[in-house]
Amino acid sequence: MTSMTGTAARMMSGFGNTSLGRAFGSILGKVAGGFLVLLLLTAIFAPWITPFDYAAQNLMNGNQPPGWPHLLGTDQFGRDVLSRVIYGARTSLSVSATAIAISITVGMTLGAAAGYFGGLFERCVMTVVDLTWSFPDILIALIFVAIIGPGLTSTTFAIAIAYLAQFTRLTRAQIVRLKRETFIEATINLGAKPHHILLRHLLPNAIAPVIVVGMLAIGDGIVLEATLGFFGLGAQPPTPSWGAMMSSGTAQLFLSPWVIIFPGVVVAVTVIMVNLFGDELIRALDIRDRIRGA
Amino acid sequence: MTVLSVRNLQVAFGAVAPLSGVSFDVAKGETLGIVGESGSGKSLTAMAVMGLLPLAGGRITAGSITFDGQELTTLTEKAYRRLRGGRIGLITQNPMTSLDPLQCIGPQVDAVAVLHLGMTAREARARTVEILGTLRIPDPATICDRYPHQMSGGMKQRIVIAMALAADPDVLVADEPTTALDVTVQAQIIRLLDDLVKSRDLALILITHDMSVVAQTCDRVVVMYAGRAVEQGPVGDIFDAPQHPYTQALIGCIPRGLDDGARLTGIAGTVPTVLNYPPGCPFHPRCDRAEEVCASIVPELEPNATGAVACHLPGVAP
Amino acid sequence: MRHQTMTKLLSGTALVAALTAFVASSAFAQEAVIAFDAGELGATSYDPVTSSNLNTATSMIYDRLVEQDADQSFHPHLANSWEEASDGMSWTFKLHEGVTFHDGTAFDAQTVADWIPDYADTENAFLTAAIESVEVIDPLTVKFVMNRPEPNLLYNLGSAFMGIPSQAAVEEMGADYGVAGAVGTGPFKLERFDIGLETVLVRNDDHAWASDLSENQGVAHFERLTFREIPDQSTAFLELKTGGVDVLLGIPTDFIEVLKAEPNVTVIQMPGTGISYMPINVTAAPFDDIRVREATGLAIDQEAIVASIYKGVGAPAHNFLISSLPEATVDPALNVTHDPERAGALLDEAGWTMGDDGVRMKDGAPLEVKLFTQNGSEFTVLTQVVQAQLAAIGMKADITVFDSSTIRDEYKENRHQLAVRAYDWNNSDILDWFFSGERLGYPNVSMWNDPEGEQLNKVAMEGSANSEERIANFTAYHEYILSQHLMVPIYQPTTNLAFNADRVSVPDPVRGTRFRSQTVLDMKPAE
Amino acid sequence: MLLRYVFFRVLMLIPVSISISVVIFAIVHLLPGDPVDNLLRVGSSPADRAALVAKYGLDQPLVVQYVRWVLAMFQGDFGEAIVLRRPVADLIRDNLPYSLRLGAAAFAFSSIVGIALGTVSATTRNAVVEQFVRGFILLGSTVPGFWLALLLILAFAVQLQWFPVSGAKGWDALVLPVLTIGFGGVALVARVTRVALMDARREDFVTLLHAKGLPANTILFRHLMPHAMLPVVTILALRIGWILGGAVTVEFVFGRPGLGSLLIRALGQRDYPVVQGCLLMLALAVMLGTLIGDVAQAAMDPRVREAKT
Repeated sequence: MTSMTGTAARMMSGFGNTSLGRAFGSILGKVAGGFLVLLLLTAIFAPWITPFDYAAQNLMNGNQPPGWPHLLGTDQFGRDVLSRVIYGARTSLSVSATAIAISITVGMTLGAAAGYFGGLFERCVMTVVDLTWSFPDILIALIFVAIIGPGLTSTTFAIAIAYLAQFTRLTRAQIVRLKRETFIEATINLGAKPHHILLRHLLPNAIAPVIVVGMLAIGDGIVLEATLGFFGLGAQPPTPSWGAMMSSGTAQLFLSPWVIIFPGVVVAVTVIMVNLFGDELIRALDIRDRIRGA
Repeated sequence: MTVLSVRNLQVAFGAVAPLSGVSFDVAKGETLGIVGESGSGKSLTAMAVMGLLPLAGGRITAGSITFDGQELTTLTEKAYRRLRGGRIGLITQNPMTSLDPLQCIGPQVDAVAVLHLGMTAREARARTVEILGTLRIPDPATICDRYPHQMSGGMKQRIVIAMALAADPDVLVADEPTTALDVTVQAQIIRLLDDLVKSRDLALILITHDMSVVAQTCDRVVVMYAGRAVEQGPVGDIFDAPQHPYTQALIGCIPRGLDDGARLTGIAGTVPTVLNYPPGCPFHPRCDRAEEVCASIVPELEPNATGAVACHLPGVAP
Repeated sequence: MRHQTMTKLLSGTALVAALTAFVASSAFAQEAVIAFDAGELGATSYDPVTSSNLNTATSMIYDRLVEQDADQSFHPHLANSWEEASDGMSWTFKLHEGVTFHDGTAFDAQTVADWIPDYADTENAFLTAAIESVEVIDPLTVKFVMNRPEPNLLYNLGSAFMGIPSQAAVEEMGADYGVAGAVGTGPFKLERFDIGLETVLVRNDDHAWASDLSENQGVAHFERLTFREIPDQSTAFLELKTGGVDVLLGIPTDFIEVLKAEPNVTVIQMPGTGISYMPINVTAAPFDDIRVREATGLAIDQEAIVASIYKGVGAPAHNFLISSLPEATVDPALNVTHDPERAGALLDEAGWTMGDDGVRMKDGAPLEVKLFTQNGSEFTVLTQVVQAQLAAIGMKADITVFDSSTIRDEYKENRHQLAVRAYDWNNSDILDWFFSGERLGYPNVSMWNDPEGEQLNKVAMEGSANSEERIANFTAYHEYILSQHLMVPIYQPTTNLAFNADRVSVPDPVRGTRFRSQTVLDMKPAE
Repeated sequence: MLLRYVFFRVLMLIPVSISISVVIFAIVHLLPGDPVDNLLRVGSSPADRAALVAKYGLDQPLVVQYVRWVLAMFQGDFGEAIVLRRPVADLIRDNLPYSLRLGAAAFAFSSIVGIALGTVSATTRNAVVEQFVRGFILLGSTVPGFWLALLLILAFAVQLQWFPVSGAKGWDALVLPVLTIGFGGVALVARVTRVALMDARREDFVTLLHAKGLPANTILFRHLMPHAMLPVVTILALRIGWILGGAVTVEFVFGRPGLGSLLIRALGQRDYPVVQGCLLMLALAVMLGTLIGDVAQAAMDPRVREAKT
């Protein structure tokens, strides 16, 4: 939870209130932003707002269709689907957001270094990055989880690695572009040290597009977590995650579709909202040109 | 004889009207200068004449443009297309980016003659080579197979001019044709345009921010400020006895002796943007002559002896 | 409400499907499409001698010397009769007369003599390890000379890995045998094998040597069988529903309910050949205390599990062997049954007292254990119920889900405490496999190495001269294992198949230990 | 000049391939577990196990195993699958055609439809059409493949019965898998095309093209599309790895063989030679894709051509 709110806070502080305000400005932005804020609050306060214990089984009350008191029905263990969907928000969002935060941090470092220093170093980094970028993310994630073992931590790292290339490419493109700009040339000519130039001048200028792309990638991360869940990896039972719920036994789809459909719909809606808000943010920040650079 | 005439032109982008009340005529063999700082609406005027405002999302809301007796503002896009490139040519500001970088020079120029003169590819190429030759481009036949990025800015601007001339137009609109070029090249291009006007009996609308260029080449001039024509008339009269304080300021900025096209940095204050045009005379916040009336009533363009001026308090500077 | 709409929607479609199926069945009545059990997908060869993974279609191509029935009894097939020497050191088989391979070559005693040595140096060598040599007595009589008594010989001979291939074909095709072609004496011939996709078999019109497990002693009723590989259960179900597949093998328990709701689908349940269970690592505290192990077993409510998550399909398991094996009949006191009160008492006795939060404590440490399992809902569903039942006696179990290869590494590294596993094997030698001190870690997940156990193992594995002795010895070994509380038996699944009754009919009950050629011979196109 | 560039790039593949082979070998042997347990069946003894380990050389130091693998590969021998018991080359040969067929069809589908949709949405003045395409693009990147596959089966195979539920025989069995993969692909290509076209339209030279009096369609197809295709080609070329190996879930749901399924099966059983062979193949395909992408860029853009030669 801390990691997730932390990420959110970092994302918010990345750009001024005005641009964020502008992203909220349009109707679409308002709807999407409102939804995401609500979702975030739901995730943070999940333990207090779930109507039932997400793990409490009642085998004799399994596969109940939506109704009262189980608004979204129960799964085959008799667990409350609504409570699990709410709690799942916590798992899915924190895994995806943490993964993307790691991905951004490492990707920006690599990309900035590659873009700044250039030469053989850049060539090596970019070859590796392009290779991972071209490799199916699901394969990368599956192999990685197989190597370091199951669990949410490894899922997080697997997603982080799968999306690393994106941020490295983006940051590098930003740095290469900025390096050509006059004020940086001037600073270099004045004899400033490389790390100083990178940290003080280049990175702050490159950060906004990376953050926005990162926000969009959180949506992809949620989908990848769901796909890992399809292979039975990811959140360890009985901890609910949307992905794990969506793939909890295919027979469920025909027996008690609500167990699978509700988390699926929540994933779809969340990813759409993330994308809409990201688009609005891009518009508000006017950084489309820079995002395209990678 | 007047070939193109603009009357009381008004342009709007959505609810904002960045251009209003612009009128001028241009005749064959004549060069009309439109001068002003960036943001004054001079490029918009060019776009309006070319019928290209919809590309940028703008439209003409009032006034008329007549070309060769034909009303252009009500013309269909298809009919307009026949004029564009055919009878009215455009030269844009930045030759670096005004050619398609993925195509060779030849076909880009050829297309005009093929389209407007109905030539075959072979004929069009011969014409291209000929025109490039007249523009003093060395080895024109080989140039046709080169790509834009392989050429210098001045050379590219000549190719843009060649494209504008390819269909033998009556009017040439040149939007800051020299701004992006080296000083020495600037002079060459201006001289070239000047020659073309004379040799081909062209009507040239030369849009610039550079009063010295105007003084050098134009027959008549329109001075624009914040989307309005503030003064116009024959170049000699305007330079000898500018009536509008803005014109006076512009002329005052020309460095004496050195013909290097100094930027208009000499006027205090900033050009208002289209979103915050001041009420009354748009120049009044920067005008040392301004009185109460200037802040409330927009001055109309009033004809005088040889031209017209839009000022409540016109007159030669003390 | 939602559920009902869904069902209505589906049954409307089923009508359409049934109509389509009806039209189709009159045109292609002589063909049937069978989907493999998801557990036997990915076979890369039809060579029984060298393969490590064979599917059901293998049993259609090859015949075996003997067949085993669901009650574990053995029946003649290519061998009409057999005799075991009283000391167990030799076996004599009388072979069926007039049997020919698909390539026209004859099956006789020499075939058997040439075939058995082929197993040497393969991954399947253990099947024939006890056979010293094979002697041809006459063209229809063959004698296996043993290097030790092997009461399990018939079981091995009935295995799919001991289908008998044509020696001529094996020689001719060399390394390509099993992929480019496969030649046996079975009721069907291999026509095409698209690895990972499907296998097409055509009828062997010469086949007249069915075992007595089939009613039909002649050729098969179907001219053509297509076996398809469909990994996803919902896809397989939808194929059956839409008429793309006629028979589904190996349906997971949770799909039975779905299938039974379909009007044209009939489900057959066969006695299963495996057990789901929870091994306990006896070397990992707190399970080094036998009282804690016993309490763990008493926590599991097998009956409730069968009734709830398995909807009454299959049977509770109270000891380690499937109930059709004679060795499964043990002293009733040793069977593991649900008794949470006694579990609580045992834990109290062992020093684990109930804490305020429902987790037991001892010396300030809570009773928290690791519960491992494999990915796949057949494991994770059961494991979550087990977790809840353990919580009821004050044991907090944390689940970790591994893939099947990684989890073996965890066992070998002795990082586990409890695990939920399953095995599929219809012979009591499974006890040796999972509890022999020679295989600590994996497969001996219980990490149990006990002198008395090893002694009983040795007697059961090698000290039995005949079947009766073997049963007695294995029962004793089994009972001792149960007394040590090394694992908790949970569930005996059934083996299920479903078929489209508009297209085909499958005899119920299915004879044999699983769906194989003996059943396919009796399978008919629907009237 | 282009030829020299291609030659240079191909030459570069050699050191890269060797480094990749090291990485792949390391990754595969970092995986916990080993293949031998998957060969053992009830009744085999620990001695049998040791014999198998020795037979496949798994008791040798990793360096020795690596060198053996690479040396064999130089002789065109990908090795013998341990669990799947076939030559790795045969297994790849059996599975590759399915991946190629699906991949090529999905590639064609997502390129054609994606470019068309992207173009329509970038050029249309109709807000409804634009919003529809935008919604489609969003949805395409939102729905996990296994879900989409099931939904398509329920709609087109169960309800409408237009296509078979699963399998890989005949063109009609290809439609739903292609749609499943293509949906995401179309979204990606349409998004890139749309943005690239809108960017191209803002370029200065476009004003001049209009000023030449060229019809809008000529400008779009003769001048704007070539520009818009530059990023599209790059993206598509980089997706070759996805097309060959990324169809795992689709192959699973539709019961299709393929490289992705082979890889996942082998990975699950720790069938080292197969995993190594498949990964190496995929890596080579990816590098080839990058190469094709770069060459295509150079062929399409004279500036790139010059910068690189």
